[in-house]
Amino acid sequence: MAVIPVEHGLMLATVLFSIGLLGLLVRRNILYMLMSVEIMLNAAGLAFIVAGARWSQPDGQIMFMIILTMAAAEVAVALALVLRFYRQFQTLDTDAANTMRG
Amino acid sequence: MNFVNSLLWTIPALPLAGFITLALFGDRIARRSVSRIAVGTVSLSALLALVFAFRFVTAPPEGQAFQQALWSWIHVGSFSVDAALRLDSLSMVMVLVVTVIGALIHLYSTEYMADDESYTRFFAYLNLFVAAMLTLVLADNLLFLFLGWEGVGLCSFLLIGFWYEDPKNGRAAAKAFLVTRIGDVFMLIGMLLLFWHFGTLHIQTLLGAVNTEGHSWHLTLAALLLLGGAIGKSGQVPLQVWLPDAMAGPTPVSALIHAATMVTAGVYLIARMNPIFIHAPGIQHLVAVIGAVTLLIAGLCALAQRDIKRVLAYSTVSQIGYMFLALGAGAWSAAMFHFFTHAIFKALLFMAAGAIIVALHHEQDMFKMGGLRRRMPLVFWTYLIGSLSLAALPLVTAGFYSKDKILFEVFTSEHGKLLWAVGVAGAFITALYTFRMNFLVFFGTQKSEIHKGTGLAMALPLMLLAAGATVVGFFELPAVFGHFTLFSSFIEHTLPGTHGDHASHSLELMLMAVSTAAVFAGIAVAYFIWGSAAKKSSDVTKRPLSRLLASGMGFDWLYERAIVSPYSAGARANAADAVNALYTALVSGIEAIAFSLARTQSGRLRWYMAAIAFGAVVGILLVVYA
Amino acid sequence: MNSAQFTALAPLMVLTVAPIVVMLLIAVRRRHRVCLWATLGLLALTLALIVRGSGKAPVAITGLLLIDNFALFYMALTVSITIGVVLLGLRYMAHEESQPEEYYILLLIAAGGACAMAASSHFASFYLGLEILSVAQYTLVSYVRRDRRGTEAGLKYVILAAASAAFLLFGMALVYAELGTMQFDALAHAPAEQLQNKVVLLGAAMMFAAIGFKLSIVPFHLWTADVYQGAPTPVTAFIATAAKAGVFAVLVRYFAVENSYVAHSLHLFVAITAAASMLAGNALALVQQNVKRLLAYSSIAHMGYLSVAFLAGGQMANDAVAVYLAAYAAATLGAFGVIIAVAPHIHGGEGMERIEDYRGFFWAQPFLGTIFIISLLSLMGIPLTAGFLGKVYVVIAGAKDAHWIVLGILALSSVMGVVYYLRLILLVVSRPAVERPSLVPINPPLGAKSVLFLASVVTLLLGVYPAPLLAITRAINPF
Amino acid sequence: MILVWILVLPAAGGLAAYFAAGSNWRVARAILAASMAAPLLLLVWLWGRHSGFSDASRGTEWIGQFTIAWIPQRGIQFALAMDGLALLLSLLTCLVGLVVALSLNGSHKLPGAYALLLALLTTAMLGVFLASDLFLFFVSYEVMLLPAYALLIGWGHGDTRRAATRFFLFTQAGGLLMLVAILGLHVAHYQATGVQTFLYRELSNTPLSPQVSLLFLTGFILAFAVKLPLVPFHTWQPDTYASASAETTILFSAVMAKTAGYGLLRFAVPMFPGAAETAAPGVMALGVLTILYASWLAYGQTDLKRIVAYSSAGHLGYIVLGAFAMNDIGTRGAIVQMVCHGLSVTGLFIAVDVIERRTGTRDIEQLGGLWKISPRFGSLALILALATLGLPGLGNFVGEFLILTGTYQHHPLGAAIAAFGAVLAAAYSLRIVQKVFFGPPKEVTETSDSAAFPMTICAVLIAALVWIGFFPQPLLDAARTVRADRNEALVASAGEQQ
Repeated sequence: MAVIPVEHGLMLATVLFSIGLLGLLVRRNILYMLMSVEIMLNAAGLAFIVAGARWSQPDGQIMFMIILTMAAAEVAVALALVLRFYRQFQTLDTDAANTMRG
Repeated sequence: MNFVNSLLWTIPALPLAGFITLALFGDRIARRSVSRIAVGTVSLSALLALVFAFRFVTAPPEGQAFQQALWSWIHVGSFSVDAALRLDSLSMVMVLVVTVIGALIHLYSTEYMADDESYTRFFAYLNLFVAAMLTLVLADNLLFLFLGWEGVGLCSFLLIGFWYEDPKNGRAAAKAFLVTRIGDVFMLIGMLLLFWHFGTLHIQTLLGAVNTEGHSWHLTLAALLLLGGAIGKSGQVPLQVWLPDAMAGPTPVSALIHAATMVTAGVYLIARMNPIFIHAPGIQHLVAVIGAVTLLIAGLCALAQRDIKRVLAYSTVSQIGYMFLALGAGAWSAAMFHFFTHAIFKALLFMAAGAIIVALHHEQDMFKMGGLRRRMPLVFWTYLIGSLSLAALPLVTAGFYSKDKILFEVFTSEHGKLLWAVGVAGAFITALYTFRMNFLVFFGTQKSEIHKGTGLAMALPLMLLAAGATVVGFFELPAVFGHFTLFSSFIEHTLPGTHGDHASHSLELMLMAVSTAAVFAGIAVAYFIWGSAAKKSSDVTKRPLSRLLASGMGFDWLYERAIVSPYSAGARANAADAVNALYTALVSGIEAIAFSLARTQSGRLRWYMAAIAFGAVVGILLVVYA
Repeated sequence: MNSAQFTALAPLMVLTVAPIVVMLLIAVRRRHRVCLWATLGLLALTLALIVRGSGKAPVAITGLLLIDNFALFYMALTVSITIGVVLLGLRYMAHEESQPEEYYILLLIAAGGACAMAASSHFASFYLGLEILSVAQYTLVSYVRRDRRGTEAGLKYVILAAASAAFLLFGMALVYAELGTMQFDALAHAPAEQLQNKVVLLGAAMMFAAIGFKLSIVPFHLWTADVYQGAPTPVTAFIATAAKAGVFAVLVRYFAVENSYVAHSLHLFVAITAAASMLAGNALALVQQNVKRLLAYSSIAHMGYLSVAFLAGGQMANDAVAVYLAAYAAATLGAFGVIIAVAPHIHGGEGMERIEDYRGFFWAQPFLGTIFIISLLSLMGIPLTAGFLGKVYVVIAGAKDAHWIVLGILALSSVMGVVYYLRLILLVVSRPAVERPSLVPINPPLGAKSVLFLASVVTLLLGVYPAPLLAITRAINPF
Repeated sequence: MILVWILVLPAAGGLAAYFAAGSNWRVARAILAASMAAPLLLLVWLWGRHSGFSDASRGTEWIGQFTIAWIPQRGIQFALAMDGLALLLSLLTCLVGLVVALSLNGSHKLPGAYALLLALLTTAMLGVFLASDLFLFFVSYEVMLLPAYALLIGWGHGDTRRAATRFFLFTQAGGLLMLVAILGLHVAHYQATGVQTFLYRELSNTPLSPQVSLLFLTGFILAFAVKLPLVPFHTWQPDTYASASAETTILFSAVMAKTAGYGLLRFAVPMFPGAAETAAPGVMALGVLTILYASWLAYGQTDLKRIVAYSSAGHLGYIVLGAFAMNDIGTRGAIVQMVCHGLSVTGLFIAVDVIERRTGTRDIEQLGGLWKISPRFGSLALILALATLGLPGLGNFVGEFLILTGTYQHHPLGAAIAAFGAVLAAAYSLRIVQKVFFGPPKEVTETSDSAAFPMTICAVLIAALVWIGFFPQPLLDAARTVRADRNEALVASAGEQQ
């Protein structure tokens, strides 16, 4: 099995991270934004796995699992809020959520 | 005997005590007691001064000066100044004039001011003035002298503005104070310079050091600065503008302060500090030039005045110009002699004028007077004696001897010819305006009613001074008339001697003849213009030249435009303080920034995220690449 | 696990069990009072255990947690603040929400997260603590169901916090990839040669950006005002104080190490963000009319001041951060406590949010007004209040390495701070022109009153005689 | 310990007065006055007991000291110390405090709180003068602001808010910069010697690079420039004085402004002698600018209080000159100037208050002819105006003259320009006299010559000024700082090296 160089893995993670970030910046729909965040988190997770692989340690994979768990918790809360947001604002457009400013 | 010497301090202290008594308890003292206290203290001082003068001649003190240290005033490190008195022959002359003429004027005032409601206040100020003036002339160091110097300025301010209800008087008073203060500041700076250069303000030590050091630019600068103080106080060009306005005060004040004593403080200062001027020949020459210019300008201005007191005021300026001329020419004793005679005849003129003014119910316009010769004979004769002395009528008047001494010594000094010519021209003008005044006031037809006669308290000083205006001239006779030098040999204990003594008698006679001719010419011209009744009423003030002269050659106009108006208008315009704008701008700038920052708080999630991304990128760049 | 470790870990364990206990209590019977007392009791127990644990410290528990006096101090601070928030908010929450009981669960979870973070010595424990804190906070922010602003604030917070967590994680991953360990220690003491390819620095910068978000440092601050405004006020008080303490604990311990190459590389970034925070925070507060937003902006400025302390590193940073945080927490609790106390009574429960509402407040509510003024004076940094001491320590820390420009900005931006605090104080003490709703007499519950009183006493005591607290800060020095 | 009593007594008296005021106002005032008089007497006693002043050979020494630890972790001590400078200014503080206490008449709202705040302000100012620990100094300096601000807001008239806020902001801005300088110095000292301290005697020996030294000095100077105030940091002052109540204005102008002069003489110049020499031309230029500009502004005002406010700024400009003259003459001149200005400005503001109470206005355009109505009052006011314009024979002249003399040594041009301030001062002083007292009497609400009590106070102040004018030596002997001599020695040796 050919070893994937660390640099390549990190590069991929970086690209993924950037895609997620870009999605966050350009999307207005709250669901897509949540998805973008997930991509960013997973990019970080990927980076951990790559790093762990480099040092032949399980720590990277453990971190990935922790990330998955916390992301799930986060998404659970976020989706609940999305529901409430939709009920109260009748939209999923985050730009509508600007009642507080200044 | 030492006991008498130790009484030196009482000469200024007596009038001061009078002032304090009147100031603190004035409203509980009867008018009679007020005048007793006021006149009494000054007379006592005069008496003491005479005693000292007598002792000075009979038993000359060590070092030709009485000295007395009073108390230690300011000692800080190397700076050390005591309150101490020193009475030498120069001071002696001043003290005598101040106390004796002061006493006479006090006496005169008891009648002149009799009806004034602020009688006590008047005498309090007058006493304070005498005390301050005596401090000025007796001080043995410059700072103590400055105390008296400012003190007399204060009294001058208070007395010019004595009738404070008329804002005009208040303005005149403030003007006098401010203009002289400009000079005072120069003098103050001069003192600072002298202190740091010589390490002392004690006059004798200082002058000793000056003589040792000789010529240096420090001395030139110091002389210039002291001259600044002197011209302010003595009303010389270009700071002469305050003196004519100072006539707003009661007439005795004009006589005492603005003719006889205070205004000559500048002369005293220069004479006192003579080594500095001697070692700064350029500045000494400047003194002479200022004197010459002043005497000419002031004399011309006097020609066009309508107010009798303003004529006398300009005449005072002009006569002090002679003294400056003399100082500048190195004729120290001549200057002091002219001061001496001038004090007498000018006080006389002012008091006589005061008598007229009172009699005419405070009418001062000469064109509304006339023909008073018969109705007020005493005043007429004394006034005439004073006028003749002022115009320097040969042989019989004091003014002749003093002025002639000045002109002679100016002529014989270096570069003195032109200055002498100016002096002679001045003599002509003096005679002209003096007799213009006499003809207008005493001759012709009477135009105003006389309300009040002249009482004893006013008449007595007039007569005494009239006598003086004739007699004192003989204290000092020129070489051609016997060379009697009582005054100059007395004063030359202190002041350097003159240089013109060995000039030929024929030159002296010739010069005398020229100036005599000028005087007579002046009187004659005055007679032709104002002597005949027909022309007397013609008012010349309408012509442009007359207007220029009447307004004092436009100095007031110039200062008003160039300094006073910009200053006060600027201050009023800037009352809200332009610096505030700086902070207002700062505040609005910050607020503008704050509001634009507040706009970044748009409430939009994507924008917030963008900011975070931006921050992260910047952070990464800073951390990784910086 | 030996007994020393157990003793040291006991507070955290109690804090972890506490939410479950309360949850079970609610399951048995939904009673506000019972939950309240249970929460207070558990928090008090935690505090007691923290004090007891200080005898056994320092104890390392696996590679993840390091419980020493330093960690215990920040845990104690967090728990004390939580107790304060509970007591201050009880009437408010009961008034705002028909079912306030779960609020206590969430608070306990958040406190637990913050404490875990304070004790963390490993990326994993730090991340876990941070996320536990954050997730609880999202919920707390939008706890009041009918409140649209709460929803909006919660939603923003969740997205941004998650994204910043992604930054944190990615940074951690990069560091791990390079150093091969996730111990903070290894990062803090990474030698310069290990940083040749800059990946570690890149990771550290990303981590710092994420932490900056948590601390609301400019330019990661934009969420702050919206969340402070939208959240229920007791929650705001919690976010403003307790949530910052844990983060600062990690920062001081691992990023303020003297002679650390990583910390050194961060200096410029920290200095610039600190200056920006001080200026922008104060400027924003200057033109703000809403009290909660105003305090939010002012907290941004305060975080900027704290970052200056951070620049010094070493014991000075430790002292300065501990003193400043304690002072800031006391004053902020006092200020928010007053806002919380009046809310259920005014405007039908909406509270007083505009600063204009506070006109004449002092004369109507002398007690609350006094507390308010003392708190604001402390935030302003007036001598003889805790805030001044904090500022002194911060400046001393900044002076250590001659950061004169930053200190100059600190001084001048503080003047901007004076403007708005003073404006507020002036309103509070001025005589009201007309009768206003804020003038009805308000009598907060005894618990809230005593918390407010205590906050003010602490504020003044720290200002007048701070020697005891300073002795503690010396004792907790981790370096 | 006696210093602690001096410091605490006014505050304690204020507190007692606060509680007494509820039942009996007269008792409260008596308590307050006693609490000011007691430290005053203590100070006089200390002065009399201390023989070192007139003995030049003994040099300067501390009259009293008191030290206990305050915040030991940073070497902060509650340290008080008194030398001649501190003694004189404390004396001035208590005297002015007493005047203020006596002139209270209970007509203010909340008289108890008013008295308490005045007392607290007094104590804070005494703290400034007595502190020998820089931290304590700074705390006192800043704490002054609180009662001052409360007095402005609660008892001022007109646009108090704006004025008070400006006052607070300006002072805070300067103060914070000074705080940075103090703490920076503390840290530098710690780094150099390993000793943590705020005692300024220790700190003044800190080795510093010229740049850092100049930086710290700038911090100090800015703080004092605001408080004094110097142009262009003066804009808070006229508004503040104009809107404050009479008693507050007196305390502000007579004493609080002096804290800045004190700071310059005590800390700024002696602690950074080298930097002070570098900064001297610039700072003195500001001083001269202040003298001239403030006097000019005073001439354009119509509100009496604003005139006096600007005049006050103009006179305090001299203090900067004295402080930076870097010689004994200048330093002591500045001290005398502070004392005399304190006395004369107290009198002036009392006079302004009397005028305002009796005529209902402070606008000089509406006033006139008061001399006619009350010649005694007119005389007193006239003398105060003369003191302002620096007439010899009154104390202010001694101060100003010595300052100019001291300044002339190294900066002749500066001294010469500053001397012309005397002309400008005369211009506005005489303008007041002319507009208010001279001229025909105008309508006034009350015409009786009844302001006996304030006039008595003015008379006492004038007597003191005259006494100082003629016999300033005791004051001059006392007007020495423990630092002043060292400083002069330093400058002298620097001069020799050149």
